[in-house]
Amino acid sequence: MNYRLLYFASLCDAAGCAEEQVASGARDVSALYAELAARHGFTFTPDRLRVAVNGAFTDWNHRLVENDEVVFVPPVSGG
Amino acid sequence: MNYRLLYFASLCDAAGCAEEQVASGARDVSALYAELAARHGFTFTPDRLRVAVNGAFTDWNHRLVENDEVVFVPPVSGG
Amino acid sequence: MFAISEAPIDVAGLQHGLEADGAGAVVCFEGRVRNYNEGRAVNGLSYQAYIELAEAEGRRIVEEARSRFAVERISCVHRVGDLALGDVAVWAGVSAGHRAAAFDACRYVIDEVKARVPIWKREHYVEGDSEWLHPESTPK
Amino acid sequence: MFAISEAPIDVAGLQHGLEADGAGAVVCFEGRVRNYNEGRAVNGLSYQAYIELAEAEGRRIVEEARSRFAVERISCVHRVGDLALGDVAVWAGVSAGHRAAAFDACRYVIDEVKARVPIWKREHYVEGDSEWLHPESTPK
Repeated sequence: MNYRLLYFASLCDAAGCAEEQVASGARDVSALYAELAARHGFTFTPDRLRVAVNGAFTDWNHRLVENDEVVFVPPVSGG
Repeated sequence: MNYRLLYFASLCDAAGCAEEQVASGARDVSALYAELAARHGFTFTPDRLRVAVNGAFTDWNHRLVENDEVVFVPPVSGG
Repeated sequence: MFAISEAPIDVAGLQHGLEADGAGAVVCFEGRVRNYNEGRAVNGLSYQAYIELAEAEGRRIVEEARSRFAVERISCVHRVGDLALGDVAVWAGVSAGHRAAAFDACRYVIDEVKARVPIWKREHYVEGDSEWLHPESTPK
Repeated sequence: MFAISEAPIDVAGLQHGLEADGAGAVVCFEGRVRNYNEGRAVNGLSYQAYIELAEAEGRRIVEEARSRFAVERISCVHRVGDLALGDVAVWAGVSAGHRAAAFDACRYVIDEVKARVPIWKREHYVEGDSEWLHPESTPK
Protein backbone atom coordinates (compact mmCIF):
# COMPACT_ATOMS: atom_id res chain seq x y z
CA MET A 1 0.00 0.00 0.00
CA ASN A 2 1.02 3.62 -0.45
CA TYR A 3 1.47 6.03 2.47
CA ARG A 4 2.53 9.63 2.73
CA LEU A 5 5.10 10.29 5.46
CA LEU A 6 5.92 13.70 7.00
CA TYR A 7 9.14 14.09 8.98
CA PHE A 8 9.96 16.74 11.58
CA ALA A 9 13.03 17.90 13.51
CA SER A 10 15.75 15.24 13.87
CA LEU A 11 13.65 12.65 12.00
CA CYS A 12 13.61 15.03 9.03
CA ASP A 13 17.41 15.36 9.26
CA ALA A 14 17.81 11.55 9.43
CA ALA A 15 15.40 10.85 6.55
CA GLY A 16 16.97 13.61 4.47
CA CYS A 17 13.54 14.89 3.43
CA ALA A 18 10.46 16.54 4.96
CA GLU A 19 8.05 14.16 3.26
CA GLU A 20 8.00 11.09 1.05
CA GLN A 21 5.60 8.63 -0.61
CA VAL A 22 6.24 5.09 0.57
CA ALA A 23 5.04 1.79 -0.95
CA SER A 24 5.06 -0.71 1.92
CA GLY A 25 3.73 -4.06 2.99
CA ALA A 26 3.26 -2.75 6.55
CA ARG A 27 -0.39 -2.73 7.66
CA ASP A 28 -0.12 -0.90 10.97
CA VAL A 29 1.97 1.99 12.27
CA SER A 30 4.26 -0.23 14.38
CA ALA A 31 5.32 -2.27 11.37
CA LEU A 32 5.68 0.85 9.24
CA TYR A 33 7.94 2.51 11.84
CA ALA A 34 10.15 -0.61 12.08
CA GLU A 35 10.56 -0.59 8.31
CA LEU A 36 11.33 3.14 8.07
CA ALA A 37 13.63 3.15 11.13
CA ALA A 38 15.72 0.44 9.45
CA ARG A 39 15.84 2.28 6.13
CA HIS A 40 16.62 5.78 7.51
CA GLY A 41 18.52 4.85 10.64
CA PHE A 42 16.00 6.40 13.07
CA THR A 43 17.32 5.84 16.59
CA PHE A 44 14.17 6.66 18.61
CA THR A 45 12.52 3.65 20.19
CA PRO A 46 8.70 3.74 19.79
CA ASP A 47 8.18 4.56 23.50
CA ARG A 48 9.76 7.98 22.87
CA LEU A 49 7.50 8.78 19.91
CA ARG A 50 3.84 9.55 19.42
CA VAL A 51 2.14 8.75 16.16
CA ALA A 52 -0.44 10.71 14.15
CA VAL A 53 -2.48 9.49 11.19
CA ASN A 54 -4.28 11.98 8.94
CA GLY A 55 -3.65 14.86 11.34
CA ALA A 56 -4.82 13.23 14.60
CA PHE A 57 -2.88 11.47 17.35
CA THR A 58 -3.56 7.73 17.44
CA ASP A 59 -2.01 4.55 18.90
CA TRP A 60 0.65 2.17 17.65
CA ASN A 61 -1.87 -0.55 16.70
CA HIS A 62 -3.68 1.77 14.29
CA ARG A 63 -4.49 -0.16 11.04
CA LEU A 64 -3.44 1.76 7.95
CA VAL A 65 -5.35 2.20 4.73
CA GLU A 66 -4.27 3.31 1.26
CA ASN A 67 -2.99 6.90 1.08
CA ASP A 68 -2.91 7.50 4.86
CA GLU A 69 -0.73 10.41 5.96
CA VAL A 70 1.49 9.15 8.79
CA VAL A 71 3.68 11.19 11.15
CA PHE A 72 6.02 9.83 13.82
CA VAL A 73 6.17 12.65 16.38
CA PRO A 74 9.53 12.94 18.16
CA PRO A 75 9.69 14.37 21.72
CA VAL A 76 8.45 17.96 21.54
CA SER A 77 10.40 21.02 22.69
CA GLY A 78 8.17 24.03 22.18
CA GLY A 79 8.07 27.00 24.55
CA MET B 1 2.07 63.94 75.87
CA ASN B 2 1.38 65.09 72.35
CA TYR B 3 0.92 62.67 69.46
CA ARG B 4 0.16 63.07 65.80
CA LEU B 5 -2.52 60.69 64.52
CA LEU B 6 -3.16 59.80 60.85
CA TYR B 7 -6.46 58.18 59.88
CA PHE B 8 -7.22 56.12 56.78
CA ALA B 9 -10.30 54.66 55.10
CA SER B 10 -13.25 54.09 57.48
CA LEU B 11 -11.26 55.33 60.48
CA CYS B 12 -10.82 58.62 58.63
CA ASP B 13 -14.58 58.77 58.00
CA ALA B 14 -15.32 58.01 61.69
CA ALA B 15 -12.79 60.53 63.02
CA GLY B 16 -13.97 63.17 60.55
CA CYS B 17 -10.39 64.09 59.74
CA ALA B 18 -7.28 62.62 58.07
CA GLU B 19 -4.98 63.72 60.89
CA GLU B 20 -5.05 65.39 64.26
CA GLN B 21 -2.78 66.43 67.12
CA VAL B 22 -3.79 64.74 70.36
CA ALA B 23 -2.78 65.61 73.94
CA SER B 24 -3.18 62.38 75.90
CA GLY B 25 -2.23 60.66 79.13
CA ALA B 26 -1.86 57.34 77.26
CA ARG B 27 1.69 55.97 77.33
CA ASP B 28 1.35 53.05 74.93
CA VAL B 29 -0.57 52.40 71.73
CA SER B 30 -3.17 50.15 73.41
CA ALA B 31 -4.19 52.85 75.82
CA LEU B 32 -4.16 55.49 73.10
CA TYR B 33 -6.45 53.39 70.87
CA ALA B 34 -8.91 52.82 73.73
CA GLU B 35 -9.08 56.56 74.33
CA LEU B 36 -9.52 57.47 70.64
CA ALA B 37 -11.99 54.65 69.95
CA ALA B 38 -14.19 56.01 72.74
CA ARG B 39 -13.92 59.59 71.49
CA HIS B 40 -14.51 58.87 67.76
CA GLY B 41 -16.69 55.77 67.98
CA PHE B 42 -14.21 53.45 66.26
CA THR B 43 -15.78 49.99 66.11
CA PHE B 44 -12.72 47.90 65.21
CA THR B 45 -11.44 45.72 68.04
CA PRO B 46 -7.61 45.85 68.29
CA ASP B 47 -7.27 42.29 66.89
CA ARG B 48 -8.50 43.58 63.52
CA LEU B 49 -6.01 46.46 63.41
CA ARG B 50 -2.27 46.78 63.01
CA VAL B 51 -0.41 49.72 64.45
CA ALA B 52 2.44 51.80 63.04
CA VAL B 53 4.57 54.35 64.87
CA ASN B 54 6.71 56.81 62.94
CA GLY B 55 6.17 54.96 59.66
CA ALA B 56 6.98 51.40 60.79
CA PHE B 57 4.73 48.57 61.93
CA THR B 58 5.06 47.83 65.63
CA ASP B 59 3.18 45.99 68.38
CA TRP B 60 0.41 47.05 70.75
CA ASN B 61 2.75 47.33 73.75
CA HIS B 62 4.90 49.94 72.02
CA ARG B 63 5.76 52.74 74.50
CA LEU B 64 5.07 56.17 73.08
CA VAL B 65 7.22 59.27 73.35
CA GLU B 66 6.48 62.94 72.76
CA ASN B 67 5.53 63.82 69.15
CA ASP B 68 5.26 60.21 67.94
CA GLU B 69 3.24 59.76 64.73
CA VAL B 70 0.74 56.96 65.33
CA VAL B 71 -1.42 55.15 62.78
CA PHE B 72 -4.04 52.49 63.49
CA VAL B 73 -4.11 50.47 60.28
CA PRO B 74 -7.54 49.01 59.45
CA PRO B 75 -7.81 45.75 57.43
CA VAL B 76 -6.28 46.44 54.04
CA SER B 77 -8.04 45.94 50.70
CA GLY B 78 -5.55 46.76 47.98
CA GLY B 79 -5.35 44.93 44.68
CA MET C 1 10.92 47.90 42.52
CA PHE C 2 7.66 48.78 44.26
CA ALA C 3 5.78 52.06 43.92
CA ILE C 4 2.49 53.73 44.70
CA SER C 5 1.28 55.78 41.73
CA GLU C 6 -1.28 58.56 41.45
CA ALA C 7 -0.98 58.45 37.63
CA PRO C 8 -2.22 55.61 35.36
CA ILE C 9 0.16 52.64 35.45
CA ASP C 10 2.51 52.53 32.44
CA VAL C 11 2.21 48.80 31.79
CA ALA C 12 4.23 48.81 28.55
CA GLY C 13 7.10 50.69 30.18
CA LEU C 14 7.12 48.39 33.19
CA GLN C 15 7.14 45.28 30.99
CA HIS C 16 10.05 46.69 29.03
CA GLY C 17 11.93 47.15 32.30
CA LEU C 18 11.78 43.39 32.99
CA GLU C 19 13.85 42.47 29.94
CA ALA C 20 17.22 40.84 30.59
CA ASP C 21 19.43 38.53 28.53
CA GLY C 22 18.91 35.56 30.82
CA ALA C 23 15.17 36.15 31.21
CA GLY C 24 13.55 33.24 29.37
CA ALA C 25 10.24 33.63 31.21
CA VAL C 26 8.18 36.72 31.99
CA VAL C 27 4.94 36.58 34.01
CA CYS C 28 2.78 39.66 34.50
CA PHE C 29 -0.33 40.18 36.60
CA GLU C 30 -2.82 43.01 36.11
CA GLY C 31 -5.60 43.69 38.58
CA ARG C 32 -8.35 45.69 36.91
CA VAL C 33 -11.51 47.36 38.17
CA ARG C 34 -14.34 44.84 37.72
CA ASN C 35 -17.98 45.71 37.14
CA TYR C 36 -19.16 43.68 40.15
CA ASN C 37 -18.04 42.53 43.59
CA GLU C 38 -19.80 40.12 45.91
CA GLY C 39 -23.01 40.40 43.94
CA ARG C 40 -23.20 44.20 43.69
CA ALA C 41 -22.76 46.20 40.48
CA VAL C 42 -19.74 48.50 40.73
CA ASN C 43 -19.01 51.53 38.55
CA GLY C 44 -15.72 52.72 40.04
CA LEU C 45 -13.22 52.49 42.88
CA SER C 46 -11.13 54.85 44.94
CA TYR C 47 -7.87 53.68 46.50
CA GLN C 48 -6.20 55.35 49.44
CA ALA C 49 -2.73 54.44 50.73
CA TYR C 50 -0.58 55.22 53.73
CA ILE C 51 2.08 55.95 51.15
CA GLU C 52 5.26 55.98 53.27
CA LEU C 53 4.48 52.65 54.93
CA ALA C 54 2.95 51.11 51.79
CA GLU C 55 6.12 51.73 49.80
CA ALA C 56 8.31 50.33 52.59
CA GLU C 57 6.15 47.20 52.98
CA GLY C 58 5.93 46.73 49.20
CA ARG C 59 9.71 46.92 48.85
CA ARG C 60 10.03 44.38 51.65
CA ILE C 61 7.72 41.98 49.76
CA VAL C 62 9.75 42.38 46.57
CA GLU C 63 12.95 41.59 48.48
CA GLU C 64 11.32 38.54 50.06
CA ALA C 65 10.34 37.26 46.60
CA ARG C 66 13.86 37.91 45.33
CA SER C 67 15.34 35.82 48.14
CA ARG C 68 12.83 32.93 47.73
CA PHE C 69 12.78 32.51 43.94
CA ALA C 70 15.45 32.49 41.21
CA VAL C 71 14.37 35.65 39.43
CA GLU C 72 15.95 38.33 37.27
CA ARG C 73 13.71 41.38 37.85
CA ILE C 74 10.57 42.19 39.83
CA SER C 75 8.37 45.27 39.60
CA CYS C 76 5.07 46.10 41.24
CA VAL C 77 3.02 49.31 41.12
CA HIS C 78 -0.28 50.04 42.89
CA ARG C 79 -2.52 52.87 41.83
CA VAL C 80 -4.22 55.31 44.22
CA GLY C 81 -7.03 57.81 43.56
CA ASP C 82 -10.25 57.42 41.57
CA LEU C 83 -10.39 54.57 39.02
CA ALA C 84 -12.99 53.72 36.37
CA LEU C 85 -14.08 50.27 35.14
CA GLY C 86 -11.21 48.51 33.37
CA ASP C 87 -8.48 50.72 34.82
CA VAL C 88 -5.40 48.89 36.08
CA ALA C 89 -5.38 49.03 39.90
CA VAL C 90 -2.24 46.97 40.47
CA TRP C 91 0.44 45.51 38.20
CA ALA C 92 3.17 43.00 39.08
CA GLY C 93 5.75 41.56 36.70
CA VAL C 94 8.62 39.12 37.11
CA SER C 95 11.31 37.92 34.73
CA ALA C 96 13.32 34.75 35.41
CA GLY C 97 15.39 32.08 33.72
CA HIS C 98 12.59 29.53 34.02
CA ARG C 99 8.83 29.78 34.15
CA ALA C 100 8.20 28.12 37.53
CA ALA C 101 10.13 30.84 39.37
CA ALA C 102 8.45 33.60 37.35
CA PHE C 103 4.94 32.30 38.10
CA ASP C 104 5.66 31.61 41.78
CA ALA C 105 7.34 34.97 42.43
CA CYS C 106 4.59 36.94 40.65
CA ARG C 107 1.92 35.11 42.64
CA TYR C 108 3.83 35.67 45.89
CA VAL C 109 4.14 39.41 45.28
CA ILE C 110 0.48 40.00 44.47
CA ASP C 111 -0.78 37.76 47.29
CA GLU C 112 1.40 39.52 49.86
CA VAL C 113 0.64 42.99 48.54
CA LYS C 114 -3.07 42.32 48.90
CA ALA C 115 -2.61 40.91 52.41
CA ARG C 116 -0.11 43.34 53.91
CA VAL C 117 0.31 46.67 52.13
CA PRO C 118 -1.68 49.53 53.73
CA ILE C 119 -3.97 50.39 50.81
CA TRP C 120 -7.74 50.61 51.02
CA LYS C 121 -10.44 50.33 48.38
CA ARG C 122 -13.68 52.27 48.40
CA GLU C 123 -16.26 50.74 46.09
CA HIS C 124 -18.74 52.97 44.31
CA TYR C 125 -21.96 51.13 43.50
CA VAL C 126 -24.30 51.68 40.57
CA GLU C 127 -27.08 52.49 43.12
CA GLY C 128 -25.08 55.57 44.19
CA ASP C 129 -23.71 54.53 47.59
CA SER C 130 -20.10 53.61 48.36
CA GLU C 131 -18.10 51.98 51.14
CA TRP C 132 -14.59 51.21 52.31
CA LEU C 133 -13.70 47.53 52.16
CA HIS C 134 -12.13 46.03 55.28
CA PRO C 135 -11.92 42.25 54.78
CA GLU C 136 -12.67 40.04 57.78
CA SER C 137 -9.41 38.09 57.70
CA THR C 138 -7.04 38.60 60.63
CA PRO C 139 -4.22 41.05 59.85
CA LYS C 140 -0.82 39.43 59.33
CA MET D 1 -7.71 30.93 20.88
CA PHE D 2 -4.52 29.10 19.94
CA ALA D 3 -2.37 29.82 16.90
CA ILE D 4 0.99 29.07 15.35
CA SER D 5 2.56 32.23 13.92
CA GLU D 6 5.34 32.74 11.39
CA ALA D 7 5.31 36.49 12.14
CA PRO D 8 6.48 38.15 15.39
CA ILE D 9 3.87 37.78 18.13
CA ASP D 10 1.74 40.91 18.60
CA VAL D 11 1.77 40.92 22.40
CA ALA D 12 -0.01 44.26 22.80
CA GLY D 13 -2.82 43.21 20.48
CA LEU D 14 -3.24 39.87 22.23
CA GLN D 15 -3.36 41.52 25.65
CA HIS D 16 -6.00 43.94 24.40
CA GLY D 17 -8.05 40.94 23.29
CA LEU D 18 -8.26 39.64 26.86
CA GLU D 19 -10.18 42.66 28.15
CA ALA D 20 -13.70 42.02 29.39
CA ASP D 21 -15.96 43.83 31.86
CA GLY D 22 -15.85 41.04 34.42
CA ALA D 23 -12.09 40.46 34.05
CA GLY D 24 -10.62 41.65 37.35
CA ALA D 25 -7.41 39.65 36.87
CA VAL D 26 -5.16 39.22 33.84
CA VAL D 27 -2.10 36.95 33.87
CA CYS D 28 0.27 36.80 30.90
CA PHE D 29 3.25 34.57 30.25
CA GLU D 30 6.00 35.31 27.73
CA GLY D 31 8.65 32.78 26.82
CA ARG D 32 11.67 34.51 25.31
CA VAL D 33 14.84 33.28 23.66
CA ARG D 34 17.49 33.07 26.40
CA ASN D 35 21.22 33.48 25.90
CA TYR D 36 22.03 30.08 27.46
CA ASN D 37 20.57 26.61 27.91
CA GLU D 38 21.95 23.78 30.02
CA GLY D 39 25.31 25.48 30.29
CA ARG D 40 25.83 26.36 26.62
CA ALA D 41 25.78 29.89 25.15
CA VAL D 42 22.94 30.26 22.65
CA ASN D 43 22.61 32.96 19.99
CA GLY D 44 19.34 31.96 18.35
CA LEU D 45 16.62 29.34 17.93
CA SER D 46 14.60 27.87 15.10
CA TYR D 47 11.15 26.44 15.77
CA GLN D 48 9.41 23.95 13.52
CA ALA D 49 5.80 22.82 13.97
CA TYR D 50 3.50 20.17 12.56
CA ILE D 51 1.09 23.04 12.08
CA GLU D 52 -2.20 21.23 11.49
CA LEU D 53 -1.82 19.00 14.54
CA ALA D 54 -0.18 21.71 16.68
CA GLU D 55 -3.15 24.02 16.20
CA ALA D 56 -5.64 21.22 16.95
CA GLU D 57 -3.76 20.15 20.10
CA GLY D 58 -3.32 23.77 21.22
CA ARG D 59 -7.04 24.46 20.84
CA ARG D 60 -7.77 21.30 22.85
CA ILE D 61 -5.52 22.59 25.69
CA VAL D 62 -7.29 25.96 25.70
CA GLU D 63 -10.67 24.21 25.93
CA GLU D 64 -9.40 22.02 28.78
CA ALA D 65 -8.28 25.13 30.68
CA ARG D 66 -11.64 26.78 30.02
CA SER D 67 -13.47 23.78 31.50
CA ARG D 68 -11.20 23.51 34.56
CA PHE D 69 -10.91 27.14 35.63
CA ALA D 70 -13.39 30.05 35.93
CA VAL D 71 -11.92 32.25 33.21
CA GLU D 72 -13.13 34.93 30.84
CA ARG D 73 -10.69 34.69 27.90
CA ILE D 74 -7.64 32.61 26.98
CA SER D 75 -5.19 33.17 24.13
CA CYS D 76 -1.95 31.42 23.27
CA VAL D 77 0.36 31.90 20.27
CA HIS D 78 3.56 30.00 19.48
CA ARG D 79 6.12 31.33 17.02
CA VAL D 80 7.81 29.23 14.32
CA GLY D 81 10.85 30.07 12.16
CA ASP D 82 14.16 31.69 13.10
CA LEU D 83 14.26 33.71 16.33
CA ALA D 84 16.94 35.97 17.81
CA LEU D 85 17.85 36.51 21.47
CA GLY D 86 15.01 38.20 23.32
CA ASP D 87 12.34 37.36 20.72
CA VAL D 88 9.05 36.09 22.10
CA ALA D 89 8.77 32.35 21.31
CA VAL D 90 5.44 31.74 23.03
CA TRP D 91 2.82 33.92 24.68
CA ALA D 92 -0.15 32.86 26.81
CA GLY D 93 -2.68 35.19 28.44
CA VAL D 94 -5.76 34.61 30.59
CA SER D 95 -8.38 36.98 31.98
CA ALA D 96 -10.67 35.94 34.83
CA GLY D 97 -12.84 37.34 37.60
CA HIS D 98 -10.29 36.38 40.25
CA ARG D 99 -6.53 36.00 40.25
CA ALA D 100 -6.26 32.36 41.35
CA ALA D 101 -8.10 31.15 38.23
CA ALA D 102 -6.07 33.46 35.98
CA PHE D 103 -2.73 32.22 37.38
CA ASP D 104 -3.76 28.55 37.38
CA ALA D 105 -5.19 28.60 33.84
CA CYS D 106 -2.18 30.44 32.40
CA ARG D 107 0.19 27.98 34.05
CA TYR D 108 -1.88 25.03 32.81
CA VAL D 109 -1.85 26.27 29.22
CA ILE D 110 1.88 26.87 29.02
CA ASP D 111 2.76 23.62 30.83
CA GLU D 112 0.56 21.54 28.52
CA VAL D 113 1.69 23.36 25.36
CA LYS D 114 5.30 22.59 26.22
CA ALA D 115 4.48 18.93 26.98
CA ARG D 116 2.08 18.08 24.17
CA VAL D 117 2.05 20.40 21.18
CA PRO D 118 4.16 19.15 18.22
CA ILE D 119 6.69 21.97 18.03
CA TRP D 120 10.45 21.49 18.04
CA LYS D 121 13.29 23.81 18.94
CA ARG D 122 16.68 23.83 17.23
CA GLU D 123 19.28 25.64 19.31
CA HIS D 124 22.05 27.57 17.59
CA TYR D 125 25.16 27.79 19.75
CA VAL D 126 27.75 30.55 19.85
CA GLU D 127 30.37 27.94 18.81
CA GLY D 128 28.57 27.55 15.47
CA ASP D 129 26.88 24.16 15.83
CA SER D 130 23.18 23.56 16.36
CA GLU D 131 20.86 20.74 17.37
CA TRP D 132 17.22 19.76 17.68
CA LEU D 133 16.06 19.36 21.28
CA HIS D 134 14.15 16.20 22.12
CA PRO D 135 13.69 16.06 25.89
CA GLU D 136 14.02 12.69 27.58
CA SER D 137 10.64 12.70 29.30
CA THR D 138 8.12 10.12 28.12
CA PRO D 139 5.59 11.56 25.66
CA LYS D 140 2.10 12.07 27.10
